[in-house]
Amino acid sequence: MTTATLENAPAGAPAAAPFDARAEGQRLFSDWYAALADAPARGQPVANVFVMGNAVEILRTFDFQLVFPEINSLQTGVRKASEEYIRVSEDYGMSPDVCSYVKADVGLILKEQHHPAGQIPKADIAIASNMCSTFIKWAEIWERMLNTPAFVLDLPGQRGGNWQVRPGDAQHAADARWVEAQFRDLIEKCERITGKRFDMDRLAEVEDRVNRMVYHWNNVMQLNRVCPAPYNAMLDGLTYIGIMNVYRGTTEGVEFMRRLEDEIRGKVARGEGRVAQERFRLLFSGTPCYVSMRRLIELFETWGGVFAYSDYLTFAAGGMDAGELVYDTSRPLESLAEITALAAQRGLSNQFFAHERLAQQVRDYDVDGIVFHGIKSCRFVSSGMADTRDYLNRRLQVPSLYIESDLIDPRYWSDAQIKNRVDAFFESLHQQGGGAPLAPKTVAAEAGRAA
Amino acid sequence: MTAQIPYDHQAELEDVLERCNALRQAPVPSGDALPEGYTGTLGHFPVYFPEEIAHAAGLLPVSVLGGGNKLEMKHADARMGSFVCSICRSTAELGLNGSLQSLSGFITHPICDAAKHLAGIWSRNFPEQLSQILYLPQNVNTPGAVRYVAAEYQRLRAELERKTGRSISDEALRASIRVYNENRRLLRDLYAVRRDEPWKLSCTESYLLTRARTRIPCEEHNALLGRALDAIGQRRQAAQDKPRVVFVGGFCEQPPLEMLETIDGNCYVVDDDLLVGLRWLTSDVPDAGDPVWALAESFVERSAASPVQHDARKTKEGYLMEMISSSRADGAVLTAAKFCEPGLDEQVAWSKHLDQLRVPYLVLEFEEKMTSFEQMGMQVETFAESLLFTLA
Amino acid sequence: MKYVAGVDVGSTQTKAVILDENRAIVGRALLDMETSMVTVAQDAFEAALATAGIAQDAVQYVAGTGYGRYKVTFGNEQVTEISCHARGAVMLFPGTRTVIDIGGQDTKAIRVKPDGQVGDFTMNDKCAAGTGRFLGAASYALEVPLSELGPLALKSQNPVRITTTCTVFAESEIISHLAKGMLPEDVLMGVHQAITSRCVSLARRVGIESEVTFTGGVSRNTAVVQLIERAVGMKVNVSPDAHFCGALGAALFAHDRAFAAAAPPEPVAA
Amino acid sequence: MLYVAGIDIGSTYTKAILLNERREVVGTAVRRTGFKLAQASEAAFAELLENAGVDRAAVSYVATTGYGRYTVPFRHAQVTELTAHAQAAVHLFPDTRTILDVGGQDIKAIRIDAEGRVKAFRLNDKCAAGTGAFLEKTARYLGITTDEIGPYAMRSTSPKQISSVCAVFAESEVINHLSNGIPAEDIMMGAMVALGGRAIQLMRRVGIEPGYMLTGGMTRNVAMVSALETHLGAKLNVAPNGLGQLNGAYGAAFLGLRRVEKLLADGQPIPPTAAQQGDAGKATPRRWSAIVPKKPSVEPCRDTGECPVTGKTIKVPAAQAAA
Ligand SMILES: Nc1ncnc2c1ncn2[C@@H]1O[C@H](COP(=O)(O)OP(=O)(O)O)[C@@H](O)[C@H]1O
Ligand SMILES: Nc1ncnc2c1ncn2[C@@H]1O[C@H](COP(=O)(O)OP(=O)(O)O)[C@@H](O)[C@H]1O
Ligand code: SF4
Ligand code: SF4
Ligand code: SF4
Repeated sequence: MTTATLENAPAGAPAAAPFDARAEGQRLFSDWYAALADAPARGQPVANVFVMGNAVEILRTFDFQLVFPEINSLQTGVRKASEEYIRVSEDYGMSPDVCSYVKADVGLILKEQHHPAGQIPKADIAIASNMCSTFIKWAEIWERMLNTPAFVLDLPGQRGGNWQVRPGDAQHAADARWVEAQFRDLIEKCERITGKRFDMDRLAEVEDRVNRMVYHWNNVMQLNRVCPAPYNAMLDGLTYIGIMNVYRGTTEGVEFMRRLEDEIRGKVARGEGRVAQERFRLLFSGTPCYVSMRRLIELFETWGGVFAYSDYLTFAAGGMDAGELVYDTSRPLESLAEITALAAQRGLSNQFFAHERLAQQVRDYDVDGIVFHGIKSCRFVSSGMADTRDYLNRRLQVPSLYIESDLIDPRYWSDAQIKNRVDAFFESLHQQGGGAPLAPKTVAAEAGRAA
Repeated sequence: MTAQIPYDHQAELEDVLERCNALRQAPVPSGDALPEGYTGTLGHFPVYFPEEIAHAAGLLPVSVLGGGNKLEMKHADARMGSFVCSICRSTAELGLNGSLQSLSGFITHPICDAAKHLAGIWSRNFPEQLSQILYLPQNVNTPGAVRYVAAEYQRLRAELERKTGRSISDEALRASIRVYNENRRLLRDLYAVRRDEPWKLSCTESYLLTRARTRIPCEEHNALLGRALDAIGQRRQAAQDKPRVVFVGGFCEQPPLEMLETIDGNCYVVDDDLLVGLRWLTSDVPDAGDPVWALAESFVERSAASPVQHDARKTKEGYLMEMISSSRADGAVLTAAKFCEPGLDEQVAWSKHLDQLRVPYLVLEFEEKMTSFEQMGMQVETFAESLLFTLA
Repeated sequence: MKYVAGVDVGSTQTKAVILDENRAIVGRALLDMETSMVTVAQDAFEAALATAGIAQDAVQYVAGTGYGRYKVTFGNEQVTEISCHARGAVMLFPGTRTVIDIGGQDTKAIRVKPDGQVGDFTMNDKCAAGTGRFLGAASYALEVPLSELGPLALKSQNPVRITTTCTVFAESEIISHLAKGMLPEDVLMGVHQAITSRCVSLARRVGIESEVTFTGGVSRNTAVVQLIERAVGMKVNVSPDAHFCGALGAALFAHDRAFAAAAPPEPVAA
Repeated sequence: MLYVAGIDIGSTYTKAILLNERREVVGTAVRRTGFKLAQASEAAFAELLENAGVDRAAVSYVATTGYGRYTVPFRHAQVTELTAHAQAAVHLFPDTRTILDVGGQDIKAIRIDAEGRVKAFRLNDKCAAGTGAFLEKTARYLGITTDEIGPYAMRSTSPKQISSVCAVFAESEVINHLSNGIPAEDIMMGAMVALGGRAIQLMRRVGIEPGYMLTGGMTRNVAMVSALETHLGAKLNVAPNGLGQLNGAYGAAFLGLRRVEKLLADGQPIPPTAAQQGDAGKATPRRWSAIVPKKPSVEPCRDTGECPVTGKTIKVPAAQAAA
């Protein structure tokens, strides 16, 4: 697979105006929610998509207004309203044992789509990939409760351990052909819904913008290999990934990511870290607990612990973790299928065969420990976690901590218990030779180069 | 030299059932205990697996149906969170305690995330086994699905050929298809008895008969089923005053036998989705032409439904209503395994639909490892009372 | 002579230990929970001082641990029970590589590295099943004092299988087994098996390596000790001071602070 | 005079009630169930007869319900407690559509139709958090008796939230609150608010319909009734004259009485009790779940010609036996 080479963005150019990624991110988010609420008035078609394995590029060419139900659900958590939505759906009959994102969304439907961030429009189509099996069950709920037609995008994942699919090999080609067949089917459906003809050139344009975003994104990720880490992957990183998802393939998205990279380069150059005194670099594995994320980060940062990286930043963006995933804009649809198939392999193997990837990330980000955050309601992320941890424990000398809570269900957050575990973890890290040295590590020199 | 044994249908049936019940509890055969002509066993996880391909490769397809409620969990609790369904955990336990070490391979398919993780656990802990996810598609509605499934089967065929060092001819595959077609017919007959004369065959008995296929060659199972059906046909049992119900939700994790017995004690279960994967293809697979294509096409075009398969042509409420009406049931027992995400989501949809149509139903949650059935018995009894209660 | 103290405010019992400069235990005390945690910690501390026969101001440093460690208002520092149990167990049995601690409300398993540091740990979650409280429920239902539970259970020939894991319902399951005519020792053994299998599976999460040291109040129960030995297939260390292990560990940390030159690692503010 | 008894053998209390042919309550008895279920029912029955001043031989029919319903040898029939509650409910309050039964070890929410048929029901999880046991534990800790719980908690002015989901952990939360100087009545009321919330949630799960009734031991707890009504935002009917806890027994007795009336009308004799019947007529089917294969299964030597005695498992499938 030949890929178009991206012209190198000017690296390290000092940012003109200071860029506040958090504020800018929040602004973009409220713009997006405002756009959602008006979509029906504008007569714009609406599509529900998930963060993993979507066909955002195609939908954008048809000018769909995108709704990310997962983000709606997590936002109920961030806004401390999730308990109410979850309760409504449990009263309706949803089991306490299912994904709390789904429950919050069922609550949203029962509350007639009134979301704390604004009115959520009903979708004209939903794209559910099989990456998380819950997506499909979720889309079936919309089929029943809202009459939203579901398009299930079947993305074959990794078939087994040590099964490396390389771009262009026979298996990849076969999978890409199947994905392409489904994209063509989807395009037909979109044409029917919107009454518009599919425009290949627009697809190429969207793809070009995605390419640029991914380029900056990869650099941003790399830059956190520096010590002290310029940002906390599980706090600041959550804003970044939100933009990556919601503004994927838009000019605003490209601009955000470009400025973000500049901003972080500046921080690195100035030696600014997320915490005043970085003592421990950590890797976070799992999904965040959005209701209590600040509290969790606080528990770690008081000990000088910062999350240098999190695998959440990889899989929650559909597996876009490698520089080679660049769309060939000269053959947009084929390339989209090829890369979607590959990204699905990566995104899925990321979870089901997580051990090798984690071992690599431990080395890349030079971390002192791994924090596994098991989540009762998200089996996609958490089912194999204990086994992965056991495997890594036996093979690597990396200390790790296992804590459990929920994505957005505050009832599963037990402050005293989590604090107890976090404290004990740091006590043991201290015993094992104290914190990391405060001088910048050598990785600083390499950061940002590998892309 | 055949000794003249007088035929006693009840004894015959007992005999068959005893064997089935023993098979239910039997370990995976290996070494000398392997049936003739087989070089090994291939484990597969529910729901569906194209057993014909393994059968033709000389590998005995054994369905790994969890550990039941007698298995002591020693290792799995440490490897899987407490929120994972029991069948996944007990399957991991069977792997880790060595019960499945003789398998040549273990194949799962993307029915749910917990099952997909099983493949990761397998590859980390048993690298010597062929541990694979068979990526059966969740989208069978896009043209090209059959081609994709056929490619996936072809890949599996090649993997098995490599593993056994022996090639699988088209002819062998067609022969396997014929054996399984016979099995499909016998199982359909079995379910016809349940529907038409439920007093002759309880749900528990039918479950045992069906489940026997997971440890013996299909030919042998055909013989067993044949004997059983003959004997059942001669059973003379009076119909009791019990409501007719269908049982759904047992598609993956196995309900404990005690649970089925409890329900049998109060109701006639006239149809169910137990072991639906073993009965997945609803009619004969063509035994002419390309056999892999025939299997793939049957998967896409002639298959049963379950909560773990998305097919725009089969709505979930639709197939439940179809079950209820074709079996003339008075109500439904809607179950789900604890922590089974697909099952629990489906249960809500089912119950809402039945509410609308005013079909009585009972919601039960089960776990393969449960050992106490008092509360469940009380619920089933109440349900039966409410269906029957014509005030004295 | 100068002294240090460790106070372990548990969920059911509060333990205090006093060490001298040479890390020898000179005083100990064990008190049941009273309604006010603050005074129970103080009371236990004073009781320990009394057994040691020393005055409060001879104690240089006090470390608090346990569920109510932040209530040890007179303490100089708080350390989690995990670190303390590991530390105490290593002192009692230097070869310790795995610590199993069963207390009134929580169960912990700790893997200790060869150098005595905590390698990994795990605790029970949000459910009291499989803790000392489970035995407490049995003791209440059978009207057998805690200290006699173990010996009675060991008489069992035919243990009953206890299916309820809920600590509160265990009581009624026990009663219903008795009602069916089961022998108390058989029911009791079932209870002990249930609790052991839960905590051994918890311990397997960190990987059980020899030597195993069993600490916490339940280590005083001989039946649990035997069952754990059977389940892990090796001898398990139990010290007469095992119940005080957390307090002992805390005292050892206090000793570090009071007598070692190394600066205490303290959490830094963000 | 014709007398019919209903006995409800619950996990915590055994309740008995005696009705006469005019459907009037002539006596009741409530006692702790304790260890032996059969003895509990015997004792409760004896107490009932004494309270009512009725001779044992005068009682024509005994219907049992509750968790120990099969353990009563002198019963004529048994029904589940759900059916019993539903029957009693429509008899006492014909408008009842949703019943909440809060007992010692479980909570049940029952939706019924106008004839008292059970349409749907839900039970709480097998976890003590959210049952009467939870309150009793809290009360035991605070040193108050079960009877005092209600009046005691009514004194509360600002209930303290209890957030633990586990009954055992809730206890330590209680200790914690106490040590922080929170008044005991506020803690007790907080526990009820927590429990009430769970109970009402269970009611919503069965598809709540107006016409509410509360039954079970919790009807004796005034504070709990008020907490539940606050959560529900509506009134809960409770059987009059302290019959709330006896509701199940009442339902059983009521069904028994109807049965007797029908038998008499049809000129049929009263059937024998369970003990008189013995095990006759109970041809229980084989419980395959309890059957463990004794030895490695060997196919019998039919017309395959192979002998199982050699120990080698037969490999050729047994051919179909000739009929
Ligand atoms: N003499 C004894 N014999 C057996 N078990 C005991 C004895 N004393 C206490 N226990 C058990 O120890 C538990 C308390 O252990 P402990 O470690 O003090 O817990 P915590 O630190 O949570 O208070 C009690 O629940 C009880 O089961
Ligand atoms: N006098 C009382 N005041 C307050 N609560 C009571 C009283 N008597 C019983 N209860 C409550 O009722 C519960 C028992 O209810 P009951 O319906 O008899 O239970 P079960 O049927 O499960 O045996 C007890 O756990 C207790 O909390
Ligand atoms: S299970 Fe996990 S990945 Fe799937 S929808 Fe829920 S939160 Fe997302
Ligand atoms: S029981 Fe449900 S959750 Fe478990 S493996 Fe089967 S489908 Fe998945
Ligand atoms: S099951 Fe029992 S011990 Fe466990 S959380 Fe519930 S009340 Fe607590």
